[in-house]
Amino acid sequence: MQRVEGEIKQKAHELLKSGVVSSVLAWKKGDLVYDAAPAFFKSPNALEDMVYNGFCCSNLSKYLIEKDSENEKVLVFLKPCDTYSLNQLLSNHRVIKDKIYAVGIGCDGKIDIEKLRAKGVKGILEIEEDGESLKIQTLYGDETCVRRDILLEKCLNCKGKDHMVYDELIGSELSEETALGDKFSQVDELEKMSSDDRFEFWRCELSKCIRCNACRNVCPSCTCRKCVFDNPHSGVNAKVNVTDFEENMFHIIRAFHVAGRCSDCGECTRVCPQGIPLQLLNRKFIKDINNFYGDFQAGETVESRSPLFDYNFEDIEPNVISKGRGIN
Amino acid sequence: MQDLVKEKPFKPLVVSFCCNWCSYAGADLAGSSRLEYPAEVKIIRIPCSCRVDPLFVLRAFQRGADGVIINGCHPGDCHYSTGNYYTRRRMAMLFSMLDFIGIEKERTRLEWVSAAEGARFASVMNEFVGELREMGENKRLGDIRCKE
Amino acid sequence: MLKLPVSKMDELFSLINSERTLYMPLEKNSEICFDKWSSDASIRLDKLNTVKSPKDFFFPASENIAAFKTKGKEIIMDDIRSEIEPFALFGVRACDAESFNLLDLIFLNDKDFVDTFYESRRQNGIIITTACNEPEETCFCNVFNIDAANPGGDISTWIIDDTLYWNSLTKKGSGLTEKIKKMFEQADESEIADHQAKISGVINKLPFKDLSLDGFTGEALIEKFSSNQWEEICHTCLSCGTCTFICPTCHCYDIQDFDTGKEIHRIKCWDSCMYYDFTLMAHGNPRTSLLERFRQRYMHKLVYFPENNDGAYACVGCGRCVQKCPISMNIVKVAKALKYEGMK
Amino acid sequence: MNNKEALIPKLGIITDIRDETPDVKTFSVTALNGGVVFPHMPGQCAMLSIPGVGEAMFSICSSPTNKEFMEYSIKKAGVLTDWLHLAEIGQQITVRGPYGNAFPVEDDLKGKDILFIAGGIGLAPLRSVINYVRDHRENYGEVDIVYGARSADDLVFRKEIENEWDSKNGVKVHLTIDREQEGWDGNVGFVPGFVKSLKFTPDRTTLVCGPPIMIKFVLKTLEEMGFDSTKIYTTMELRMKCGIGKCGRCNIGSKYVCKDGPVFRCDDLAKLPDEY
Repeated sequence: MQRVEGEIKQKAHELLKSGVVSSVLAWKKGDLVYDAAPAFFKSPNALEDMVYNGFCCSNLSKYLIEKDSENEKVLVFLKPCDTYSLNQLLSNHRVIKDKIYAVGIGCDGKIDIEKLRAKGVKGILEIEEDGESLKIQTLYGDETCVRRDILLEKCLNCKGKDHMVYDELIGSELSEETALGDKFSQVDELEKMSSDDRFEFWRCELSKCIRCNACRNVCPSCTCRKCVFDNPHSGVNAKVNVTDFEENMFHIIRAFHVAGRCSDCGECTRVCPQGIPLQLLNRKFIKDINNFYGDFQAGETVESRSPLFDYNFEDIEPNVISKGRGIN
Repeated sequence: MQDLVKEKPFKPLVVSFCCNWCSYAGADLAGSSRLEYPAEVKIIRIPCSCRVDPLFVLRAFQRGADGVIINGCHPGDCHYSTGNYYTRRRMAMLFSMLDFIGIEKERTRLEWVSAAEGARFASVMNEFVGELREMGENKRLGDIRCKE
Repeated sequence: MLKLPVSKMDELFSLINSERTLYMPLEKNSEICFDKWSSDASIRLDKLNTVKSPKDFFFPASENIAAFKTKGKEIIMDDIRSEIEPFALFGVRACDAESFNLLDLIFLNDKDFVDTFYESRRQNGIIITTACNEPEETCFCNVFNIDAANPGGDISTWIIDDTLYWNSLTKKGSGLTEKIKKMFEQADESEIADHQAKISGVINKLPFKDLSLDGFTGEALIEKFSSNQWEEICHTCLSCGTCTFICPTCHCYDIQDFDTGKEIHRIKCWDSCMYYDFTLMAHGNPRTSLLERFRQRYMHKLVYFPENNDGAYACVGCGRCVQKCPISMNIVKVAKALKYEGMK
Repeated sequence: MNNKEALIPKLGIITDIRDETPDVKTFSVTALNGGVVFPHMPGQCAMLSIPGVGEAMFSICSSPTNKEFMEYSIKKAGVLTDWLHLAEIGQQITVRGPYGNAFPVEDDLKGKDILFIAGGIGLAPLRSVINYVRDHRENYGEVDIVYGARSADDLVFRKEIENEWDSKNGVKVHLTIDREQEGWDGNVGFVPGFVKSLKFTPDRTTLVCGPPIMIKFVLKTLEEMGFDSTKIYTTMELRMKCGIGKCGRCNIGSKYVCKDGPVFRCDDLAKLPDEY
């Protein structure tokens, strides 16, 4: 990983200095071992603070939206799954490819610090990645942990090590598919539950929502200039969820508005401060799209057309669903 | 004494979105043909079934609807050629999601009713209201503030 | 000072609960937050900070402040205020307890405009704090002279091995203690000294313990405001409201009307200065850019608030934003980036 | 209900509506049983609302000497103001206030020669002061009012200006409009230039209100003319929700417009960040 970081820095340095790009979008070292933050670097000197490690989990393609209005070219480093988002943005014309120099970088799964905390590890000072195991130094003694156990939810259902769009690749040999199995397994499980149990499950989860909008704002498919939830004339622009209905509505609509464009990057689940498995809502849509209209992976190609902007004469009738025949 | 006072029969409130070019005329025909359908069906005229935003459906439930039905032109007959095909996909997605969240799926429906099908309009409404009557009140997707 | 074996804590909770509704950190739906205690609840006093701060017990995320009915040109205003039942919060950390004092500065200090909704909750709530046995790496309460080993509130407690130590700090606290006194034995303050020293030892090893806010004063307002550091640090902010809503000291609110079809509820609810519509007016917006909104939040906490409140910062170092910001931007990074602006 | 709670409004009733210009109307409001809803000082504001439509801050443009009713001159600009423009006499309305500080009519302004400079709807907040000064004429020196608008039709309170203010009690009014217009024989030109041409002596205490861009240029002109910024007052407006300095949105630096303002002395304003 350190070798890759070195190569990435070198590439950034080279392109900034030669003027091919005017800024670099990558991760900046924080104060703690795990708090690397996405950042734009504008001068070669600033690159000293750049990092790439197991905690650089943000999907940087979100920041490319509307960058096209600026008269500059941005170098961006994208992990394999992030390239799906970029492709999706390109196909929606929210990003212009000419303004971007995309370097695909290898990824062997990113670590979820919350999962580590949930294991009862407190006062995390240092984390050393040693192959499959992690050595953790804390204020209260040393701990070890199996890397796979604390990978981010999105990495457990890795879409693979191939980059969908790039100008150049660095360290792609590092990539390792970490997928543990079927990404729809949790959706399947919920579908098998009774309607009452499912309702109960989602009430428990969605009632935790504090309506911080992090899931919406981080989503690389949420690209409207003005969101319906921010429009005072839409009638649904509440600042906080006052009732159960508002909790349900916000999350149904949030997921619906990106259905067919969601590449399942899992950022929504990652950023939720309350740990709501929001990705499940998006995956339900993905699963339905696959079932009803044929397999589709958003962002696989730039040319692909979102299934919800398309139709077939023989499409399934919604009543088949509402009358409870023939799905699942 | 109290036992003798009969409970009021449940009258489900239904919001029926009707396409201007077909089912709205269908509803009209049902009326002028003196076909009966429940008065609790509230019709909202829309330019095309495709105009129905999923938020409309949710808002209807919020404001106390017990069921929402969207009526459009038969596939192939859309006034705007293809609007109803998109509706079909969208609503399939939405209904499936509502089911996934645990909202009774029988509360939502999409029907194709042409301008000539007054009888069909009335029978679809009767059937839908009948089903809802058996299911009872919408408790899962209403807004508590809009109740009482 | 009083003490009680930890094994009798359930009995204590049940007794307190019979006096007033008791809330404490509980695990529910895989979330740990302050909730109503019951004998079968899963108590999580080991969790340092709940994700949501307990500020919503005094300043709820939303509350109805008035209801109106309209009839033609007539407006009928309904009295919808309900009595607040007495309650107690157990297991509040030193930082969160201090945050209530900061909220008091906003909602209670201006005698002409006391927020009576807040006031009545504050009057009816008793805060029982618990010392932090295991501070996290994200904690920096010491920067604001808050002592995690010696928390404030109405009553402070320490859980040391098998013993709970209990010390009333205010009249309100003594009032409650008086009613449940029979459960306790007398203890001496020296019994907790070693434990306090141990906590202080950990605090001395925290990564942010040396964070300095020197220079964040009204005198440097213009320099800090016009710093070119802002652009760099705000650039990747998502302008979500996570930091605002989990922050124990953020107190900005919105007033909105909701038409239920029968009446109109006037709702006072949390708002975030990170949102575009926060300052939006019919004729325009004085803060159109992300930079201006981002700057507002931190300037408010680190410069404007202390200028208006005798130097008190609107931060208690609880570390929630350090843990939860989706992009790992936080007040520590901002304070460090702006440290030298306007410094003489 | 606790009547001390600042966020709970009182009820008022619209007793009169006057058209001032095509997009400005003046509303007279009284308490339900007559009289003003609450006493105020010139420059202070009140929160008006129609439940379900919106709540917004408006300056009270009637003078405190008027104990019968309060007046608000409101320009059609957003959701609430559009609604109010369609309202009829007898409409009830919720009112809370008074909020903010006032022009120092009882101290700094007393005994001084006063210059009022206003543009467009900016005359509304000053009207309260002007009428207060006229009602206590003996306490103040010379009074000049410079007022400009886009066109003659956009001059608010025109009847009052011509019939009651101008050339009475030693009050002089100087009107200007932005562009030539048929039937207008007064000055044509923007307010800052007009102020300059009138050659006021810089010992005047000045009260300025108008669109932000006008205020900016007027202040520059006054500075050039040698006016002392400690004797210039202006009044600000930003988005407000609570009106009591708590909701956190109307601040300029550490000052809240609703509580520390809306009236600011220009030297104080200069010390604040330029974010308004």
